Amino acid sequence: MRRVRTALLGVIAVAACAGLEACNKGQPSTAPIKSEPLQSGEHALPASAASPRDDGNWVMPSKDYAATRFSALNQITPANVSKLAIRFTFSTATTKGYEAPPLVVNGTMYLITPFPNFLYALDLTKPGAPAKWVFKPKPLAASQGVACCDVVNRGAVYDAGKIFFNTLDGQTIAVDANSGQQVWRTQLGDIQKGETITMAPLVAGGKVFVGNSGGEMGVRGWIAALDEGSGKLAWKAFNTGPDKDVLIGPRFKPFYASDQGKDLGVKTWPPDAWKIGGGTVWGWLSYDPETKLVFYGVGNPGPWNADQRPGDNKWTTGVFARDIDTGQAAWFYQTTPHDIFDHDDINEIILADIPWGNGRRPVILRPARAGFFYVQDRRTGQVLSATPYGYVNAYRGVDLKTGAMLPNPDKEPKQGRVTRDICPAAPGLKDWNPSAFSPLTGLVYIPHNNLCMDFGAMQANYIAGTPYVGADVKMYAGPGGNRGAFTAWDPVHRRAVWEIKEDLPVWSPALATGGGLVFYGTMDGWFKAVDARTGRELWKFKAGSGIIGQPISYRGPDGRQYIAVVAGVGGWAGAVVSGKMDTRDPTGALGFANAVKDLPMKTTAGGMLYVFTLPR
Amino acid sequence: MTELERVREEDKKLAAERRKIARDGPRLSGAKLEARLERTWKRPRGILGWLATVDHKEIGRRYIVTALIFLALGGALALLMRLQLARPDNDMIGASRFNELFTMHGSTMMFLFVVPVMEGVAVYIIPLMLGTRSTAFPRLNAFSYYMYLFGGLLLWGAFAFNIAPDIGWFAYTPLSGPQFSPGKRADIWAQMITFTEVSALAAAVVLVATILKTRAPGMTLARMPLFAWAMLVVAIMIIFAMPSVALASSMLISDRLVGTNFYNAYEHGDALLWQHLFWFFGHPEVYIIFLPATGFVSVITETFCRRPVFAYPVVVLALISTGILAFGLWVHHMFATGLPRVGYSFYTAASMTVAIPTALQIFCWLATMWDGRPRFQVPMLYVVGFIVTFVIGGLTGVIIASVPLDLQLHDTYFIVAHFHYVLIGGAVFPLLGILTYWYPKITGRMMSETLGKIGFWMMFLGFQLAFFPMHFSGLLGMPRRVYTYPAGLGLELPNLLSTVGAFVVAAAVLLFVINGVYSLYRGAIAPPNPWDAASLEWATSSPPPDYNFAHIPVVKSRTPLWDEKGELPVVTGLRADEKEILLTTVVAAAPDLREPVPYPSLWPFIASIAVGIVFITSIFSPWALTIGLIPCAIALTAWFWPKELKRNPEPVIS
Amino acid sequence: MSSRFRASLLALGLAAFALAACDREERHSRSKPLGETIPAGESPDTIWPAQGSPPPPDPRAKLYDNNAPAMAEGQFLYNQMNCVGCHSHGGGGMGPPLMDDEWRYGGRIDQIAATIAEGRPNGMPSWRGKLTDDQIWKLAAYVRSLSGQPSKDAVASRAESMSATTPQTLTPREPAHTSDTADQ
Amino acid sequence: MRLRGPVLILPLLLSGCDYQTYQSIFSGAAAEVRQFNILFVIFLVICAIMYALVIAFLIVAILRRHRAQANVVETGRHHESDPSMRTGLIAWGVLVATGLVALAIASFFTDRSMAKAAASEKLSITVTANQWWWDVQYNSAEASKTLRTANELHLPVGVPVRITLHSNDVIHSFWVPSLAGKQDLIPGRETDITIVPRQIGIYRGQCAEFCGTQHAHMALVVNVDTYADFLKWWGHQLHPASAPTAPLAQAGYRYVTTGQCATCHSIGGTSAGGRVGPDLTHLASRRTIAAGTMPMSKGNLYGWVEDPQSIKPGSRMPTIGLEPNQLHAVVAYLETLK
Repeated sequence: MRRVRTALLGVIAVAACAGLEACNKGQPSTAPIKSEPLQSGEHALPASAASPRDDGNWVMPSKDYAATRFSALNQITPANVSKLAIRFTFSTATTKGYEAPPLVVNGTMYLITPFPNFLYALDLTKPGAPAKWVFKPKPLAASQGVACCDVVNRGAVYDAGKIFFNTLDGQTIAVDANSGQQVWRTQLGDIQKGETITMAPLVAGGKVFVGNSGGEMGVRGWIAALDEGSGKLAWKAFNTGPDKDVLIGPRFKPFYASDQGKDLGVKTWPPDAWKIGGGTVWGWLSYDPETKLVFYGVGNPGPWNADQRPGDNKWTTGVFARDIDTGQAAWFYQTTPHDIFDHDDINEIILADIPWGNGRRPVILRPARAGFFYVQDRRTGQVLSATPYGYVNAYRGVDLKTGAMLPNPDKEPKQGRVTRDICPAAPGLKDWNPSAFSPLTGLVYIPHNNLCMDFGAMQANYIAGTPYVGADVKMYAGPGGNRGAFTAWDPVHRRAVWEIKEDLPVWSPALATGGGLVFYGTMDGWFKAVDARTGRELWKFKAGSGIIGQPISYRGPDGRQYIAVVAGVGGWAGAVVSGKMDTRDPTGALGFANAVKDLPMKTTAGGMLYVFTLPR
Repeated sequence: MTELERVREEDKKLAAERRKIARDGPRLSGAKLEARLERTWKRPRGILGWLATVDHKEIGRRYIVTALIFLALGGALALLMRLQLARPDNDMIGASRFNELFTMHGSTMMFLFVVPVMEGVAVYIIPLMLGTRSTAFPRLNAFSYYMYLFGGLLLWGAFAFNIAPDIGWFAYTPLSGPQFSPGKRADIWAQMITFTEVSALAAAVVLVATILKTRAPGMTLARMPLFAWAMLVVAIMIIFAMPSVALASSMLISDRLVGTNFYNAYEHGDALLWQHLFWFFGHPEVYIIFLPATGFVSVITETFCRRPVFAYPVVVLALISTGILAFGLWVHHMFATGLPRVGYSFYTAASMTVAIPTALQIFCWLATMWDGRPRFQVPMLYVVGFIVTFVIGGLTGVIIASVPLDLQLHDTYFIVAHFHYVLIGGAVFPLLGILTYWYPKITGRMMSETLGKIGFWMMFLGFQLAFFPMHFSGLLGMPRRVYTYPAGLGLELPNLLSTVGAFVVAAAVLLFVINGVYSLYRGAIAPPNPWDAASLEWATSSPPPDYNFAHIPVVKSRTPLWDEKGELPVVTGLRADEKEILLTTVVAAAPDLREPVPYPSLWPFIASIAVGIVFITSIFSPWALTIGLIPCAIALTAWFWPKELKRNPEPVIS
Repeated sequence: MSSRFRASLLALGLAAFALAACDREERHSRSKPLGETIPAGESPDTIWPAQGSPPPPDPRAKLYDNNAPAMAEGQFLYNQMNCVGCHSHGGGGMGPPLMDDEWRYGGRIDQIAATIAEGRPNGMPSWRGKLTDDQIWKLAAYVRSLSGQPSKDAVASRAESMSATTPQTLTPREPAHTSDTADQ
Repeated sequence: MRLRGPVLILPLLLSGCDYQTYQSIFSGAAAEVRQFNILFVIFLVICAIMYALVIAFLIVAILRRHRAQANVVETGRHHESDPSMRTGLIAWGVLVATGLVALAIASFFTDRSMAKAAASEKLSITVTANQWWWDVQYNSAEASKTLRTANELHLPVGVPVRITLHSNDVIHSFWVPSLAGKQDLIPGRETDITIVPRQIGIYRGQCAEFCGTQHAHMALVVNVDTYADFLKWWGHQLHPASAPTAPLAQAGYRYVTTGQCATCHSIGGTSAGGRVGPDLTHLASRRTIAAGTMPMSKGNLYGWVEDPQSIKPGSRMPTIGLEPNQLHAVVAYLETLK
């Protein structure tokens, strides 16, 4: 019955937002659309400064500062991909959610595991890639008690001979890439307040950028810049509170009026609520060397029960652009003021130049969690277009004049009564798992889910170090019955070129290669290669556990192109398996258990590296 | 032998058979008839006989006695509550204990005393008043008493086991829901409701069938006594009101037992659903209590003013219109729940309108007194007390019918004063009057007049002392159901007066009971018609024999005993060797059918035990409904098992 | 005579035939805290070397275990003290599930109370000093009801919230095993 | 038409002693209650007249034949009643009907005018009822001016205020007799009430719908002040709690913000952020403790913090069993929360 009603609602939503200019040609078609590839002149290209030529290595999770996740190697092509075969495997001896990519630097592969965050160095020059050394940071065991959505780690970064990574108990560590000896270690987060760190750092301009996690624990979000050499704190910007804490000064020029004003980080919160108001930075950062601006998204305001925090709750669920050296904010855009559905806005930010008029305009492409694909001007944050890339009924659209997100009033949760059928659900139309952008096709390949939820708000009681949520949630498949999808999105014409329906939510990041292929994994363990232009599935491999890790492509010591991915189900979606949960409780794992009740039957926990290549 | 001869042969055999039947009439009358009837209608001796009785008089007596016991128990709780409320910030009784007390007091008085006692009096008197030997469905009548008894035992048993309900007699959700009433307290209350409303429905069906079908020949609807009219309207109201609370309490039990979401606001259930269903039953319930009392007042006024009640048709129409209007004004209990105000003004108007029929009835009683020659014996005193007290209650009722006034007065002691005025003033005073009036009919002895008068004045003055100050504690801002109140709000004096008054009322009730018990043994032997009344129940001896009337009387006017000075005309021909009553047509009461009357049987008792077990065990497990239904089915099948049908040779009496 | 004694005397006098008060419903609003705090480090069912035997059960167990008002209060505390954030309605999440029969640190009420008070290494916070003993024991009583341990007559069928697990009045009883198939 | 005078005498006469009417319905301190007084008097007068008629008819009916009581028992037909009685019945019926219609219309118009007053409110407050205390939130267009307090309201005189009513658990009823009629707080529903206080003063209200064990101790105090005092009060309440200076109070501060108290209570400017219990930022500036159970005083604070279960059994405030020195420290700190 629920499906029929949601379908009906979908139709109404489409009709309702037909009037608004903001939601234009409407929903992505369900069947893959066949269309010829776009000529290069017509489509977007990654920002040149932020995407240097591919040297065959993979030194940071996003591949480059423009977050393209595109490898130029083209030895593996749609023609020969069917013969792709496994080269070697390696078990990381952990069974939690593995969200990180393997890093490859000049013949050595580095693996950073979820808690207890081991760092392996594998020698790719020797057959079977034996481990050269293992670095064990030994994070506090108690930090597992304050990690809301599985004790994951989203990746390490290599720069100038050192490997930088974060541990769950809030430390940032630099390790010498060759010897595996610790260079420096800085304690940033405090687990007693509920802070953990799960994000992959960004290393740029001689600094290491790290943010905290704990939006569900009532922490106060911040981003810190550490000096790359010594690990000492260069600057630290909070995401709530007075302007001096948020490093907002004369340079700050937000495009829209609603973001302008003094001390909005205090004025848009009830008294003291901003001290426990969330706004964490646990997602992806991008850096534009040209304008020396670092871009990052800010997490959800706490608690989920929005009645307890009237006001716009600045600066949560929005995008900041900051100067890399001083940390001063250049601009900010709030995607969902007074967020009511836990739609953190921390998704990846792809720097690109799109054809505009007769020239090209520097923009950022953002498949945001609230369900809209944002194209915004990189210099000012102005929203050029915001188009839903999946089924959305929680919002009526984005008003381009004021930049405001127009909520759907009858989906607004009220304390004391369950609001039903909110789409997209709390994890959003796409959660943290980043998409890939191929300069060949100009398309953004979005691995996302298709979930709706029932949401019941209640009073949340703040006790430091314990969850500060105040909501009961139950998630279930959205319209169409498929819980996930893999969509190729054309940012210029603002429409889906093709889309593959997946039964389970697609929680793995995407990889695009120069050979015209796109790789992604499914939560029940299939590692798939599809044609970048047509979306036809060309090759797939059944891994031992669900895949939520970032696949990478690198040139091995023998000059051949290798594809590597680590299979270890977990994260928020896979907590049912990695957290050994009891699926009889639909509200488990903040409601995700109800959506993936069948996952424990389809995959077990694991943590195995798989490396593929073409046979000789 | 041709067909014709065979039929004629058969007729001859039938006529011979018919002649052999003993039948009351010229051939069999007087002492021989009464002995024969006595043998037919008496029930087996001993405990099993006691349990198997179907005699409406015995069941009526049990109803009245059980109800009076519950009145005493409920009254004792009231005294405890008044002791706790005598002084501000009193800690004599703890909060949760006090909540149990007022819940038990309210539930006992409303469900275990006042409705059953009215049904008990009706079940006892109506057959006698209508001139018939038994009620219709006598076994159902027995079943209804046992269900009532088990309901009372369940509630008071729980009180003994210290798991008494503490959620109020109205049990608003979500307080009575699974989260805020842990344990089985609220389930027991809800199951007591199931027991008492099954009992009330059964008794109502019995009364309707008896009133409509078994009246003495000639007693057309226009000649039926006003008490019978009152009970007819009440019975029909019960049939429409009780299912509403049955539905509400069953939904509460299923919410509490198997986690359905009828009243769970989160899952789009609604706390107000309970209030609507409960008060749709609740307001008719208070008229179910009041209308029998109007019947009592009509009977007493007629007898003691020595003339029929003035404007009989107006009183009957007033009864019927009160019965109908009562269903249209339940939302005046919910004026503070934030429903749309336009809707409220409709219910204000409805609540005002329902006062008109009652006002007319009061005028008619006063006119009867004006035109008659009133004798102020104890029952008549209670009628005067009724008029003085009830009209105050009625008028405060009109006051709180107005939305702006009710928003201030709702759930304060002003309301407690109002409903005690209309319930005690309106129902208990006439009840005490009618018990004194029909005491000689039930026991054959007169209650002492002096004790009665002292009792009346103690009751009347005690009542005013107890409940009039409550108007002021309400106006001074004292909410209902509080186990204590702070000093300094001016509530000290009214509460102290109420406590003293309560004890005076208790003494008056005690005096009435003493008078009742004393007169049982030492009361003067009652003459056949001690009050020189007009209705048929005084046409037989006191206490009446098992078969009530040797010959079924014929009625020619509204006041048969006054008009047929000498000998009541009778109709004969009912069998004496079989239990049989005469059914008459509904409107004209023309003789219609002979109805065999069921014999005493244990099955109603066994069926009520089986149903009782299902109800009680279904508090603890949903399987009780499935497994428990088997014994019920067996008991009911056995109960309705048809006796082998002897071909009845009786032609219809022409 | 303290007021509590006078009140119970009156109630007893009133209900002359009071039989065994049904302890399942006994409401003790603890005015005085009970005895010493929870013994530290009550170890779960384990090896008792040299024919040793487990210590006698804590005297408070029978006051809270299987007691309806205690479990109702425990349900309120479970939601308001944010246990629901990690264990949700028994299904688990950040914390292990509490509705199955596996109890890493023991499933008896005193063992659960010890776990709540002491905390456990892998992230269970220690509530000693943050909650009173009475509250900890009420929480432990409610936690046992998540896996259907107490009798069906004492548990609440649902809460006034979104319906989650099947009503506790219908969940089959799963005897607690002190076992640990999770790897931490 | 200030009719409060005569109406007040009625209760005075009967209850006789000196009493504070600050929870009485008649103190007429708000517009709505004045209209209530007028309507109540109209109803009272008309009902009293009808009652007098009935009693007069009764007395006459009793005395009329009583004197000429013939001792012989005279039975027989007596049905034809004189026609004047029949006209009396009709007249009585018409009189009752018109009286009731008049009252219904008066009530309808009073109700309408009260509803009209509700339309133009300037101040918005949200009251959330919990089992056995009131969580009060003053809403403001600018979020940082939102004020959370408990069990006590300050209202500016003459300014219509709209109170939005929620409940976190069972049905309660918000009732301040001197200011307005009661309105239920129902879980899952949003009801509201508008008050236009007319007279400066202190008024007491109480929960009027049975809500469980401590229904009797769920009171609230409403202070009606001048608009200037009201703004001064709101501004002061917005300040976080000032850090204590005395050593004993500082020990109390440490215990309160790290011990059991912080789990349920919140104190502005400290790490205590619990919402289960009332907000204590300016506890000492309130007039009562524990939702009107006891007036605010040092002794009562001691009694309440030391053993709340014996004062308000069944309340969610547990008896912690503090040692004497901790108790002194905690009470010393609570006293500083002015």
